[in-house]
Amino acid sequence: MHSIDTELAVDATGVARRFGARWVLRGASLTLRTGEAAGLVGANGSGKSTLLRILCTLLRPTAGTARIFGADVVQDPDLVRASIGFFSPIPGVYDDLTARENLLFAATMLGRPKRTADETLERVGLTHVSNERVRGFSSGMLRRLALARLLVHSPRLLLLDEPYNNFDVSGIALVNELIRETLARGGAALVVVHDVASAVPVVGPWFTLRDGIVVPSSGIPLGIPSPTPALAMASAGGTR
Amino acid sequence: MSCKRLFLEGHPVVSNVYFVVGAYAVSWIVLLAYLFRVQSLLRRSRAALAHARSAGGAT
Amino acid sequence: MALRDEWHRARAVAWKDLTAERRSKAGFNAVAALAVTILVLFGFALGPDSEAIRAAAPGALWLAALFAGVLAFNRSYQMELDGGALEPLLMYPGARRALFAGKLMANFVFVLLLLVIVIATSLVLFQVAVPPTWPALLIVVLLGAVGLVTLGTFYAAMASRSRAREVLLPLLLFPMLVPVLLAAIQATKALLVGGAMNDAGAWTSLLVAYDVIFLILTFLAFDYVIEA
Amino acid sequence: MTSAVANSPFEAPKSGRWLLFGWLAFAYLIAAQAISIAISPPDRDMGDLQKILYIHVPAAWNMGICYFLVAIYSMRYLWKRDERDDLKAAAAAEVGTLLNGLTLVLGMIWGRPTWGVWWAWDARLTSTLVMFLIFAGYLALRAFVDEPERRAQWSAAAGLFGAINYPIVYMSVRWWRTLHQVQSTPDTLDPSYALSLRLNAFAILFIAIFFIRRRYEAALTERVAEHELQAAVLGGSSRG
Repeated sequence: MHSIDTELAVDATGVARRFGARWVLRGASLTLRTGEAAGLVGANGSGKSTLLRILCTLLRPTAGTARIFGADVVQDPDLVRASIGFFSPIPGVYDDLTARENLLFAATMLGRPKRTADETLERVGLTHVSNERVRGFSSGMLRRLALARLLVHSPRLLLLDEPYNNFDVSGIALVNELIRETLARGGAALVVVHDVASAVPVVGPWFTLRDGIVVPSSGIPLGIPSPTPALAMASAGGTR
Repeated sequence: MSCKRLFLEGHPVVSNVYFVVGAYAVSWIVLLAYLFRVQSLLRRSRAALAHARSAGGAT
Repeated sequence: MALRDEWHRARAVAWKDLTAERRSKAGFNAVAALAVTILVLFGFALGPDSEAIRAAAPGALWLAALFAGVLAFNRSYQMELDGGALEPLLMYPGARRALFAGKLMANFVFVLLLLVIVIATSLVLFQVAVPPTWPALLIVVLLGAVGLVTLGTFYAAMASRSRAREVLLPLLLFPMLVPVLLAAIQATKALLVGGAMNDAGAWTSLLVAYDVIFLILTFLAFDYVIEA
Repeated sequence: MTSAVANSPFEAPKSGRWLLFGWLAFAYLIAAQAISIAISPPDRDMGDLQKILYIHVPAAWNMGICYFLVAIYSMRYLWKRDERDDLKAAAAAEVGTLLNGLTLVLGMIWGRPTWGVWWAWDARLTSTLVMFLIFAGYLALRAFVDEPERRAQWSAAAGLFGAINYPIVYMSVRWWRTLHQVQSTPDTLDPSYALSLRLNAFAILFIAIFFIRRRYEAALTERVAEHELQAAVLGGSSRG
């Protein structure tokens, strides 16, 4: 049963999580193959962020198991952390460091060369403010910096929590580019969204989190017509 | 009896039966108070368990 | 190889903490001012008698460093929690002990600077002369700082993420630090205001033993404390 | 009934013969105290005061045993991650702190007529006080952390460190004292005194064992109740 299957990027079974007396997840199960970018929707407080946090080892499940590329999130958190990138709505950068310093710190912690930090700053369009302290940045700029950290990491599995928030059109395009690149590398992505329209070009299949349980959605939620997610299918065979 | 060595030189032997009675009273109060505390904790958690089992049977 | 990676990570964390601390105006200066204030208050508490003040100087300076240092230990994690930076920090691959080592180094530098200021101030305020054996004093200060910082950084990882963090850290930390404080104060006293040299030697070996024991233990236990 | 048990990773504890054990322990304590008061003649210098030591010294010894248990169970928890070890450590710590407080209070009551002061900065007294503060901090930590797993991990570390610190605290305080004055210690014992001390030491030991067991029973029952409530919410699925 527990043989390691690297085809499965995410393999979660019966994941439950309680905060105090409140049950946020009640046995959510979800599988995600490499080359897939799944979208996850649900009402406020339905447990989407909690599920992502469990998958990226920041929270322990109260019950149930979850594996990332075959590695258990509770038993082998080190293996899991090496292969995932988590994009949270909170940028999590240091106010008193400059943009470049923040990114250099991330690069060092991830074991990437310093030059990737500068290249990535260029890519997310923050070069002109790279030596300014982050304290005065707008929320969109902070999000770009957090996205840059993810680009430096270039993980196999992306766990994106509301990735389109506070982004302008070019920011949204950056997020979608990141997802496409990851899929093309044989990775996968799990995207929690409210802004379904922005995700439609790259995301599919879709799931809904309701009453603490994951249910597959037929087509794109919210009544938007469903184009075939061509990229997901094209890169599905590209697994190493 | 060696404990006399701890005794300060020249300190008069006071009537100390009150201290002895006080010490025993304090010990018994502490032990019994803890006993009651633990017993009431146990009662409360058993009630919680009974409640959980009835909830489990209901669903 | 892995150890070198960990060293790079630890160094990056320490550098990041110290840079942020240096740039935030409220940081070190405020804490140092607090330490000096505590020293002045000790002066009032111990009365104008210069003999009594001189005798109490070693205790006063270590306690001032401790009270001010506790603020630094909590700040060290508060900085991560404020901007939501703890999550990305915990998600970097590799062993968590590198994070602990980094925070430990940053706090060590912080407390050491604090001690320099506190000692300089007490030399003036408490009318203590610099002893001819000042290299020995330096060793005592270094060892004492290691002791404070090791358990301080460790317990702050728990206390800063609990309810009632302001009171919990001193409550957990101060009784645990009794041996370090006693040893550091007594050794400093022996060196500053006289006393047999071998006294300072015995206390220094106690400091070394304490530092080694708790450095090893905290590095082993940090994983359990930072996760979940 | 059996299905209810399966919903928790461990069974609800049964009191079994422990209630009888408790009655016997208290009966034995009364008997031990009566015997020791009857057989020991009033001390030449202290009069009846030494009778305080029949509780004070056994409480101090058993406090040490409790703290030793905290260290053992904390270590076992970190090693095996069995929640029950955490609850055992917590029970031992609470009873240890109780005996620690009793030791301090009785020491003061004894010290006042003997030394003429309620408190002296004697090595034994001081290190006992420091241990009381360390474990008061341990209990405060448990009270201020709600999440069971986090609480277990943190208090295991704190309990282990506290217990390990005991010899270091004692040694440092003793050095601190001996630099000023030579400590006086009793070296010979009157036979009736030694017998009484031993009788009462076992009495307090049995009481302590009973208390730890009862406290552990209460905590474990509470956890089982929480687990079963969790299983009920998850629709009878077991944690396995």
